[in-house]
Amino acid sequence: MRRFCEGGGAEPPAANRRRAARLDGTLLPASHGCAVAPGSSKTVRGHFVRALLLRDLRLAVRAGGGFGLALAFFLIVVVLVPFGVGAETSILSRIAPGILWVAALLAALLSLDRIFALDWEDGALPLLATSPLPLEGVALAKALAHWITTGLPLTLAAPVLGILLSLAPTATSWLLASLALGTPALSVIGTFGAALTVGLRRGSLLLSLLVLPLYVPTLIFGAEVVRRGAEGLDPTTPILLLAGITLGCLALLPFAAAAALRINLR
Amino acid sequence: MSIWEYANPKKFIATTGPALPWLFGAAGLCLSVGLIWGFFFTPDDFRQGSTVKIIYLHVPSAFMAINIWIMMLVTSLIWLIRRHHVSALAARAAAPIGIVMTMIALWTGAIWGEPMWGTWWVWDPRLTSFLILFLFYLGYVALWEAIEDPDTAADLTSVLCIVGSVFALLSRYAVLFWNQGLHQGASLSLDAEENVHDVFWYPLLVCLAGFVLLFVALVLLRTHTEIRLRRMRALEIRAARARA
Amino acid sequence: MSLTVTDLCCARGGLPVLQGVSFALAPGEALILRGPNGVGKTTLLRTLAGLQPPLAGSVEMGEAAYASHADGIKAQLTVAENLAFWAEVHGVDLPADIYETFDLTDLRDRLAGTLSAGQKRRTGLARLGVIGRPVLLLDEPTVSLDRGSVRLFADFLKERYLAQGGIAVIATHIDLGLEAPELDLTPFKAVPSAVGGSDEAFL
Amino acid sequence: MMVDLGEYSRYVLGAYGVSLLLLGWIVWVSFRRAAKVRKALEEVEGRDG
Repeated sequence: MRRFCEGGGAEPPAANRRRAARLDGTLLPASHGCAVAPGSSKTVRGHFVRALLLRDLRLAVRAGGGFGLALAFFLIVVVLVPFGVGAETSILSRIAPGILWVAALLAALLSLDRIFALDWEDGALPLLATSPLPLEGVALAKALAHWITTGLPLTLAAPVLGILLSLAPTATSWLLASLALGTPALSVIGTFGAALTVGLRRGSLLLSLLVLPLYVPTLIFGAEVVRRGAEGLDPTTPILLLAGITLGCLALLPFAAAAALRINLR
Repeated sequence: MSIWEYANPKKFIATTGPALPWLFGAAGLCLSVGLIWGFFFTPDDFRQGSTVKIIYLHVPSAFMAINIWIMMLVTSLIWLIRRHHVSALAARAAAPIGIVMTMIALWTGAIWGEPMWGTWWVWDPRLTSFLILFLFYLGYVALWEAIEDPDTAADLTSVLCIVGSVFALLSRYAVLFWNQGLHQGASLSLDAEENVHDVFWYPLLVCLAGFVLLFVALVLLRTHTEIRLRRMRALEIRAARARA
Repeated sequence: MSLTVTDLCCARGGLPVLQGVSFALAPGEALILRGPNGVGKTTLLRTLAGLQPPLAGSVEMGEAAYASHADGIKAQLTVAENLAFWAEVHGVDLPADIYETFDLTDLRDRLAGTLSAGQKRRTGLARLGVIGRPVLLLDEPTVSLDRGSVRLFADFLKERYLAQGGIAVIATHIDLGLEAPELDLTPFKAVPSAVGGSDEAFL
Repeated sequence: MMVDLGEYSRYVLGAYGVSLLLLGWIVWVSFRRAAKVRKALEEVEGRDG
């Protein structure tokens, strides 16, 4: 779907109106945002994406709350559940896998609308769109930055919170595995949702409505892995399906997110 | 005259306009015949008793709920590739009808199951996938409403529809995996050996035809409205620019 | 690599705004876009940058760098970090004398958030200097700059940029003191009955 | 002629009632909106031509 510019100068945008209509910025970008910037001194290497990722991580740390926000929310939700459900450990341990996964999902959802909002407000997005860094790379870098600031800490903190909900000890390793495999999907899907709603005024509420249904498969398989782990059953099927979904999202959704960004930048 | 000629909004209204009353008439006829036939003239099912009569609403509405989303997917693809406005507006017009059909499918599904399952709602895979489809519809309509520029809205909702369809399919099988079904087998599936008994079958087909005709009529009517709204907006912008 | 625009027609919000815009710039030349607000200066620059598709006409040019007054400088990063980031994204090395040229030497390690509007704008312009694209598309680059900084910007553009064969298209209301040709876009304003743009199908 | 629905009559009537209500509502809303927009368009066309 990406059109690479053939050498020489940047290919001029479509000559006549008919082609202009088809080549507009929806899926096929015109001359800008070419992956291979013709004539530029450096060929394309992954270092652009790394540059954006490192910058976002530095911003998250400097702005503070980058790492802590999702963790705090995760802790609060997990602590609140026993107050609502009661302290009966047998009940808690049965629902622990689901609660941990739903809390992780909501914590990831919390910080989605900040992904593109900062770059949109200070005008960095059009600059990134006209740089050699393809928008797909931008979407991937943003998803990775979101995962490192929210997905990763959640995964590492989950076992500790599992104890709060008296999660069966055999399930802890499966909890770690399922969250480690599932949270990247949450970040990439979330980045797609953020790209869709980047320009909108009250976009964050809409973002949750758009993204939550997309989280259903990951949630079902993720929680199922932990539940089977807790009951000593064999969780290979759900964990394979979970990994499959995550890999599919990582491979395809950056293109959808880039298309949405291109539309919003028009 | 190729089919793409119909993409011109004015020509689209001109050609499909006169067909509307006929479509509504045919839909009304099929619906009333089908429902009355199914309601009054079919015997009770030995197991389910008279609740089997709900089949005449549940199956067509469930059938429509899925196919309206597929229609929206096709029109979104047409819009993204051929940039024809009528197809994007038709997708926008179809979504609310899809919501109503999904609500009917959910409502009748819950009521139909109540006597047998003993509760109003049970997390049966088929009913649950309709609940998820309902959420997708809500997100789709909400995105349309949230964006002012009609072109951007059409593009973004098309991308959402495409991605949403993939995830709807994923959810369908995730839900199947998650809870072994209590739902009755596919009453209309062609391969099912024990199909719906003939006497229930014909009224069901008539009802189905009624639902399809009603949808086509409604979506045409609503697409005309969307086209007129868009024309109004274009006229007002042009007038404003001419004055400026 | 020159910049040639032939018979360009661009739209905003579904209606054509400009039509039949044609001009050519050889390396080393600049062009000032004039015209009242809303005539389509920003739309033209965004179309040239490729951020939005033209309705008709064509543009031949080298790589373009688009910059509006929102210059994408992050407040929590220092000036050095901002410039280093953009250098790495564009795959070029940070020119050593960039701080002297833009009189940012003492601001080097200050957080961009603590800079004054003028200093922030100079950092934005330094960013353009860093990425070194053959064509610069600048939308009101000297907004909120005092006279001194405007002259500094004009000097930079003349010596460090146009002299090395760069091309610049600048939309501005302020007199930059550049002896560059000016193009008033008012004659290219699309007539109300102009065709093109997505609303045309409905009118 | 009223068919005997047995003890499930509440359910069947409930299902039919709500479904026909919903169908009726979407048809009514669509017609009302179509008329309102058609009138508004004629008015705008009159003014802006």
